[in-house]
Amino acid sequence: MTDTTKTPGITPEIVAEHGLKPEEYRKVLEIMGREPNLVELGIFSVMWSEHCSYKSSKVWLKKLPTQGPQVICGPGENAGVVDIGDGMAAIFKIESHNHPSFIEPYQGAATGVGGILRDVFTMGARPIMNLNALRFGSPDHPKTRHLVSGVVAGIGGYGNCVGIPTVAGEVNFHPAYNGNILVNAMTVGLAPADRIFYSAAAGAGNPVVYVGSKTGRDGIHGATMASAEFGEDSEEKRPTVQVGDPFTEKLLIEACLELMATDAIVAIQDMGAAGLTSSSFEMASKGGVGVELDLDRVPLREEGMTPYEIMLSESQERMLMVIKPGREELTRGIFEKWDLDFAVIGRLTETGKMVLRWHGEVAGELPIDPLALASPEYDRPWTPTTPPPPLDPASLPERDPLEALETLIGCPDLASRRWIWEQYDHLVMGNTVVRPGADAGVVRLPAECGGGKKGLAAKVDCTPRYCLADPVQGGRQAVAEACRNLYAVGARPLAVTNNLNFGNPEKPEIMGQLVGCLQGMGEACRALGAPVVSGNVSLYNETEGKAILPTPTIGAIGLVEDVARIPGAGLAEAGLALVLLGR
Amino acid sequence: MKAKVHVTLKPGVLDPQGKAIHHALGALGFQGVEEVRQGKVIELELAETDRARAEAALDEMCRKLLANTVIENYAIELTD
Amino acid sequence: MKAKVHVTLKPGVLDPQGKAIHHALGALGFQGVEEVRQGKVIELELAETDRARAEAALDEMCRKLLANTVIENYAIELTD
Amino acid sequence: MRSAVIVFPGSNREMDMVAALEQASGKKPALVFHKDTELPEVDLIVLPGGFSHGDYLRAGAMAARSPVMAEVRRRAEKGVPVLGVCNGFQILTEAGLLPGALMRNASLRFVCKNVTLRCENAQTLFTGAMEAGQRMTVPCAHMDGNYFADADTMKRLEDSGGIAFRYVDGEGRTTEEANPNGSLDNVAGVFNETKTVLGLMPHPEDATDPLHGGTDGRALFHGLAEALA
Ligand SMILES: Nc1ncnc2c1ncn2[C@@H]1O[C@H](COP(=O)(O)OP(=O)(O)O)[C@@H](O)[C@H]1O
Repeated sequence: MTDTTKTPGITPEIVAEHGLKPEEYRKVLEIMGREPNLVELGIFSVMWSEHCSYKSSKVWLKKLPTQGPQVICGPGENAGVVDIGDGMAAIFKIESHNHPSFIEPYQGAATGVGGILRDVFTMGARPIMNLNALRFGSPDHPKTRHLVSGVVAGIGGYGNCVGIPTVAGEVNFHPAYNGNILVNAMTVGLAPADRIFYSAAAGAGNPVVYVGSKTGRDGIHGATMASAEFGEDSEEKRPTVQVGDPFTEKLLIEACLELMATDAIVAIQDMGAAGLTSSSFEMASKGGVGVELDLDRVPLREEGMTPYEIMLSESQERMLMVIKPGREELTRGIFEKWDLDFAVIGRLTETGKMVLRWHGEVAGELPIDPLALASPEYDRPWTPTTPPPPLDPASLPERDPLEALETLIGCPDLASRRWIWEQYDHLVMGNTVVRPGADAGVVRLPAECGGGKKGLAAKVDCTPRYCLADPVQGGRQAVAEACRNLYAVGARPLAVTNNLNFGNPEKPEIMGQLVGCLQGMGEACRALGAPVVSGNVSLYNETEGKAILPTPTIGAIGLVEDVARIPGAGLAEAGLALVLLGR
Repeated sequence: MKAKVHVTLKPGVLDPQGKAIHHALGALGFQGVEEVRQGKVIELELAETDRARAEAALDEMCRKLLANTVIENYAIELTD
Repeated sequence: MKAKVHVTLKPGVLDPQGKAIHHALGALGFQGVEEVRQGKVIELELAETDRARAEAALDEMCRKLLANTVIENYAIELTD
Repeated sequence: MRSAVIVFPGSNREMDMVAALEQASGKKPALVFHKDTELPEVDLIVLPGGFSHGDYLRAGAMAARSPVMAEVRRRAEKGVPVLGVCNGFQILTEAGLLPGALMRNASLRFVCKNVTLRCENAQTLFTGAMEAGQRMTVPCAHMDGNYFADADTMKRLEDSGGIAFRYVDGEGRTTEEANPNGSLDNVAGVFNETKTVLGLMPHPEDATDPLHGGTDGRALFHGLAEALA
């Protein structure tokens, strides 16, 4: 072993710094059968972080409805896939970038958009629309203005440059988010239903290929940070922030889609949180194979990087692929045409192990399945929320209805969002039929899908106040509202994705919110025939022990049969009757 | 008093602009360019005539607005 | 050899970024800022070791790419 | 009308442009990659919108120096019409094929919304299907659309019919509110001296289908198709 990996011994402090509990470290020792070196410990730490392992939520996520005749691929892959007819599939997912956006709003939000785009085009889809759900602190909190303008500029800066229309979203303000904003980004893409790409690696001997940008020291340990509660001094820690490069992402989309039109790819996965570690582990684990990586071949941006840094870097705009033997030159040609890095960095094996080589020596050797599958899973204690008794309307003060209406229209949660969506290119690609400002965004599907008549609608929704008061009702309501917004543009809901933003799950009342919201969400999804096909969990959203409002954001998509017949939201002329539906 | 504030990306932070310029110079046939980083200069004209006070004010401007200290370093130069 | 290229807007060319910074400084309570202009610095590392040849190459880079001479001036500084 | 649309790395409205050109001319335009040094024989060359090279350094700066632009320049000099929209306009000014420069929007923000344009010169092959003073509603979507040229250039443009479009309000007035980006004298598009090169910031190609919410952008493409048939 080289000096960089020969550590003087793993102390309890080093274990704690890596966010592993003592009992978790005991499991590490058990799996390894020896003391891990620092590289190996780093790998355990990111693989078992809440962010990558879903250790607190897994038990409950399993109860969500995920099946339906339209579902081609449910949760577990990079994104969910549903059939939209005519041989086409919609691929979509939502993802949070909450903590990075609080630390550096522009880059945090921008790289959030970049990450969710990669999740979708990894599966073979061309992204066709973006959405975003944002929660900020009180409008008069000294930080809010800076955070709002940075986040909005970052989302626009990335999505506009890549050239994907941002067609809908949602923004709320509440003091509970003063120290912990939420930035949830969603992407919807389109692919031929029989050309979906998955992440399970296969074929011992097959080359493992790295493409995209070079690896730098970006966001090392970002994944563990995203799972740790914020302390007052978090601004001082100033972790290495990742900077997004939307131009490279655009090239990466074009190059990947070009390669996907050939038969070269066996498996593909983007390098998201925990970069090379989680992408290679997940691919190998899903395919039941081993992998050997030659870290000397990883394209590096900086000199003097260590195996630890290479494995844990969160540099953006990178992908990992397993390709068929003999397709190396074809692949290289496509990536070089688009001026992107390309390197064969390893190969698959039959050993069930991950072996990392560095300067001719072994820098780390870990069993794949025990590590990936035996990540901790907790059935954490929880206490249900007791909903408050319903308000008696008679107990409310009398108010002049017109005045009340004015107050409502002027309040930050209901005021026009035009100033936000005018900063997003919502028209690029030329297919936007319903722009932001309506109930849901709608884009027209290409002619080969329904002769140019069909459209895809999408919206994100959640009302955290309701979820706080009554998590079960709040969970139901989020799904119902998202679907109502689809109905309002003439779309039939197909499926949903969800982003579970909650506080510290080790507190029973927070865990109770999570459990309640998931129960309500599941019920509503079943009732409306819209299964959950993908999602993301963001826990530990707390500052100084105070949690955000429970915020299970729902992203729903639906099919419009005829885009020419979408009802408008405006009141078209005087004299028409207004009808109130529902109860 | 005139001042210049130089804002540069911290070492190790990705500089997409520098990278693209580097690439474009290569495509234009310029050989031997080894690295390119892009930064900003903000030139200010201040009413303040006391150097120490000007520097203190500029430092505060940098921390509050001119530089994004999460990813950028800044340097202040009084030019007269 | 290291070099810095300073690119500034020509006098008389409106500078939206400088104007916005000026405005924001005022809003943050900074008094006595009379003018603000924003420019770019491009830092390059060159394989060239001869100063005259480096300067000539940089001048060409500026004219061909780094500056838009319709609106910008440039200045070259060799830093070692 | 045979046309070619140039694809730079980072172009993102090339397909919007292809659709509009095909609708007007009945012919599929050729897509030409920026690394190509040869262009097919065409009647019209189009530089589409997007963020070529990420708009890093300056919008359009790097694309203007790409291999294919040498050939575009040769064709333009021979009189082949060239249209640049949004990023295409920025590339044309950076390449010196159009006067002036496009700077950061005065708001420093990206702006995507409908704007109203007024046709300032209907005597060109681009504007043959329009009338002088005609108003059109089309979307814009850009970060660097703030047109600037020095006083002499502005006067020359004004005197020679070099200004193609201006941003106006619903009554046709060049107000500040109607100007989305701070452009000098509300200029939205300009011609070269021979009126064979046109650059404009807004996107007529995204206003050619009733589903876009309006079809005012068709006039440009139909006029071109007729003039170049
Ligand atoms: N962050 C955002 N990005 C893009 N569009 C947004 C954003 N926030 C709100 N919108 C748009 O503004 C409009 C109003 O949003 P919202 O208040 O959620 O609508 P509703 O409550 O009527 O469903 C919608 O068209 C929505 O898509």
